[in-house]
Amino acid sequence: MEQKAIYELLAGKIGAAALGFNDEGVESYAEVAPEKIAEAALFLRDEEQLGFNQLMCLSGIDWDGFDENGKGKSVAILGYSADGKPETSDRVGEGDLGVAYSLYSHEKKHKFTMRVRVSRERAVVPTVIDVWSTAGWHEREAWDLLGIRFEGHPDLRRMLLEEDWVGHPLRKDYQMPGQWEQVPLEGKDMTASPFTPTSTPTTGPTPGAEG
Amino acid sequence: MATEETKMNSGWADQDQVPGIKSELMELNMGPQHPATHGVLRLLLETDGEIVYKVTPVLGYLHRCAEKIAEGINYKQWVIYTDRFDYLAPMCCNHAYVTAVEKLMDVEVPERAEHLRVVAAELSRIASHLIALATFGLDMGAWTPLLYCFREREVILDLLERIAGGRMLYNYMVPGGVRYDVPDERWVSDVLEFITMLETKKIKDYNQLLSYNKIFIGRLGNVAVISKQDAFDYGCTGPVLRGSGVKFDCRKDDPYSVYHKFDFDVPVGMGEMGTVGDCWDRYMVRVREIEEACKIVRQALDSLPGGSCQAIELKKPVKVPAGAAYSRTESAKGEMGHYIISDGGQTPFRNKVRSPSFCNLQVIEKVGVGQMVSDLVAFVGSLDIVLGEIDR
Amino acid sequence: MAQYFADMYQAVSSALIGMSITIKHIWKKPVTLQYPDERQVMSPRFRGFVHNDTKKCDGCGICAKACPVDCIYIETEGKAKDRYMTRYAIDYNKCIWCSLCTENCHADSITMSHDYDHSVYFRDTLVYEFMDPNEAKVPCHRITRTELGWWVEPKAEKKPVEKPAPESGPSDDKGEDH
Amino acid sequence: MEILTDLIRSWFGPDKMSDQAVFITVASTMATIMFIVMALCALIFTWAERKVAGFIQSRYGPMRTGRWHGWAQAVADMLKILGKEDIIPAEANRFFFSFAPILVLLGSLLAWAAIPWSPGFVSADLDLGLFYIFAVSSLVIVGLLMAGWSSNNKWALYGAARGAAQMISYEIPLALACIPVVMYTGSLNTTDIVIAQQGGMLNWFVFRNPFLFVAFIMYFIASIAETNRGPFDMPETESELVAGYHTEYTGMRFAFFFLSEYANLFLVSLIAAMVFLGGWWAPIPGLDFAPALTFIIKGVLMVLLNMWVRWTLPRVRVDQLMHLCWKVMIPISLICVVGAGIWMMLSGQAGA
Repeated sequence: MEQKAIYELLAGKIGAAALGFNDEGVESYAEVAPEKIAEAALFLRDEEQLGFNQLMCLSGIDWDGFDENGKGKSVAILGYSADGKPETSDRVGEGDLGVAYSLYSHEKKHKFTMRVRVSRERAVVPTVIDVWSTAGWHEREAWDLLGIRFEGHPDLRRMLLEEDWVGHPLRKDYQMPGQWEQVPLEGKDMTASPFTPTSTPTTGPTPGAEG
Repeated sequence: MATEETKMNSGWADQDQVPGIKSELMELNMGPQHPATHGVLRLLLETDGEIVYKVTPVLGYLHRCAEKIAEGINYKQWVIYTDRFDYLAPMCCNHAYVTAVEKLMDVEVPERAEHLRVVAAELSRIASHLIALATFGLDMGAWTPLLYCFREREVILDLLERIAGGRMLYNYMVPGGVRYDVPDERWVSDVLEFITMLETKKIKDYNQLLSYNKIFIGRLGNVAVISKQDAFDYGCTGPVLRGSGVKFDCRKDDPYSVYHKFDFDVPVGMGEMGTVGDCWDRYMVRVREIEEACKIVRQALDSLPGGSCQAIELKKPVKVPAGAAYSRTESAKGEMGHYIISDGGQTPFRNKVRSPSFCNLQVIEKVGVGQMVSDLVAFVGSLDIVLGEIDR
Repeated sequence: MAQYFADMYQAVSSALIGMSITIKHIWKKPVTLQYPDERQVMSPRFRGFVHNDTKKCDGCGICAKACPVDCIYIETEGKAKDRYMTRYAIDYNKCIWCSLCTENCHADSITMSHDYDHSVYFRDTLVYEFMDPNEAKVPCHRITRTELGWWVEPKAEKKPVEKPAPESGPSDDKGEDH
Repeated sequence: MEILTDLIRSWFGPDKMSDQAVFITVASTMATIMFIVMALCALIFTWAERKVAGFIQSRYGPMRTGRWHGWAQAVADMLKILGKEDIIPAEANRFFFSFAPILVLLGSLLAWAAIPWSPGFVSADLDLGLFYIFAVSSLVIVGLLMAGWSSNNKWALYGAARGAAQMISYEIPLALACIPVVMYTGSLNTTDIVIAQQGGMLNWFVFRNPFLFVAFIMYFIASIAETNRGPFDMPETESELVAGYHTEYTGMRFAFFFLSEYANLFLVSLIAAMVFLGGWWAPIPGLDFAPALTFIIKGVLMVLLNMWVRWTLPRVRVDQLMHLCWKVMIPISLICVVGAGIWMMLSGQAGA
């Protein structure tokens, strides 16, 4: 079924919560209000014309500093300063967070993408775990790396990082903690090493190999 | 093994059958250093004797936050990181990332580059399935198939080393084509000769040695059955989904690159040695997929067109217009997808990696309950997970 | 009952077939190499340790920019004409063998060698210094190099007027030679 | 035994030493000879196993230690194991932890007493030879459980429980398979069993009648299970229980387990050679010049067969193991006993 038609059906079902449909880019997507996402998901799966029975990918996004022509302050990789301590910056992220759902239907063989935008302070999105169980781990990972809370999720623990890790790494304003459980996290600076190696690598064929 | 029934007849744990004796479940840590967990996976098991009552996987031991690094370096530099996701089939991961970037850019990849990509990806798929066979046999106690499969994989590594330079981590594909052309004219005939040798002699050996061995079938038939509904619900893809009887393959149903030109069929689990969707089906789907991959490689090499193999000059930077797109390809373990949001610059704004083993492993929380410990090992082996792409 | 005997027959026959395959391998010649004595000959494109030939290198720093992990440290002193490169080091703790540096080098000085076994006891020794501190410094600017007789990249002859579509593009490009 | 006692009496003269002293010296020399043979066989088979496994898997196996094909690999292993630090886990039960390996080694060493190497040369010519061997070899089970329980490790406990269940249940088909042979020879004495198989190859018990041939197969399968090897290595599966009951053992104690595994392996193969394959009798009647040598050669061939099976077949699950033993092996060996009895009655050999 054509993307536009799917969006009409969805808008019919959840009314004002369907905020808009944008299809100039390579892939079209629908904006949905956060509070109606669970209902929309259930509808998309159970409606026999749509039948989206596979949630391909649930990606959390931090929209801070995004602008169309690449001038945004999207880069927030803070490395290590010369003395090995992690760099710090006073930049505080202000954009809002978002979740993108990419859906696919095995019978109808069509795809659909849904996006949700949530403010940074109150980053809460209702869970879709009872519609597609695969969302369980995807949502835990989004909470772990981006700090988007999924209300209604049975056990929203951190997925990949340690239970007591502070901060959410994939946020643009994330800064490396100085140390973690008394282990100093610093990049050993190797730029000034006086040592000249005994044998620099040779360029010929593999040394010692014959025939 | 129905879970309720096993709980009933060995229901020692819940109620105290013998008054005065208090019995509780034994908390067991399987991993992260454990020979049967295919990498640094840790399974918290609650068992009563042999029967497992609760499985909670603990992940993150191999987490390198590659998605954060992606936001720091440009598109071409990140290709080498995709090798490190599924390090058993790195070419398939290269292919997934590069297809995703090209979907955003409007670049027309030359035919020759597409053919070389398909050949490299299929060779990598064969190597990955060989390892899946080998480690699965090892989990079941058969030591010898491991060495035979590795002997075949070495030949593939040599072939890929001659064309891409690396043995295991290649950085071979670039958004817009491939970095190197065919090294010398003997390479194509060497690949074809290897393919015929693999198809005619080796697969028959593995089947006789392992697949149709009664002990192997006894260990895998009717064990850890994933129903079709569970497979859809938990987003399983690849051999795990096909093992449960669903005929779905991205290369066929959502064709990308030049797969529409080749004809190959998609093996599906038929439940020959028990119910549909048991460990043996998933294993046998992989064995048959090796033969299909051989067919694709032969067709791709026979119709290798001439011409250049890069659309963009290797020295020039890769700029991607603004936009967001999810694109997926069929990697050895399942559907490998990238959701890339670009803001027009040289570095991606967000690059979410959807890895197949991450979704396939989640089924263990539901299907793993009620199994015996040795069946759990068989189940993890049949899922063929790689921790590199789970923890990213 | 029949299933009972069928299972037994299947078990014995499949075991014997399996054993017939393993016995065949007993008298075949093993395929393994005895590593330190016999070594495998690597293919020409093999990417081993990175090697930079400081005679050709003029300290332009393109390889340092192209490296995803910034493991190439270059230090120069002086301005334009009398700019000299005092230090060129590659840090193999960080290097990920992607050969992006060899691709962008215009002077072909940095190449991937066929070395792969350089195990060391101290991590610091994995930082390879390619310039001996007490030897002459490498001049960077083109004119000073020609004056001092250093190798200079021949000027690319003027490209013909209509730029030929890169039909036979540089398929075997830089990363391929030694 | 008799040759040795006469020898010693002739050296020291009849009046000097009382009978007990002579008996003790003879018994102790025989015991040391048996221990040396066992240690030697353990060394040789460690090396042989790695070589056989190597060539089956199209690789060389050890090539470094010692000049030709790494023959000194087993010696190097022993030195390495002896050199290792001897760790006892914190909450382990110290007494049982250190006593378990001794018991396991004792179990396999005692059974060597009744093995008839050649006509006159057996260290203990017991009338209950075969019965004694099976009785003594079940000591290993106690040692197993002790090791698993006392090393305070969940995985070891798993391994010990599985190991004990497996060895206890597989002793029954092992013994049942030997009963038809005892019916033929009429006595449990090991030397008599071998003497009854005199004459050429056709006179061995294996080829006497089809029931005995099936009993030999049952014996071979049960013997693999008895030594926890091959498709039945459930107690120390690497892929599930890390290393089973001897996970926590290092150094000298682990050497005991290691030694007793190979001693058990050679012991069970020697029993197979003695009971079914005609002991020290050569296949062709004329070649009986070196009885002990032919006996050892048969034992080694059985060991190689055992290794061949181990490196080919996958592992059986615990409940399938029990199913195989109780529902398949025991019924068939009972049928063999009855069948052999009827066969004897029909062919008129009964009443010997």
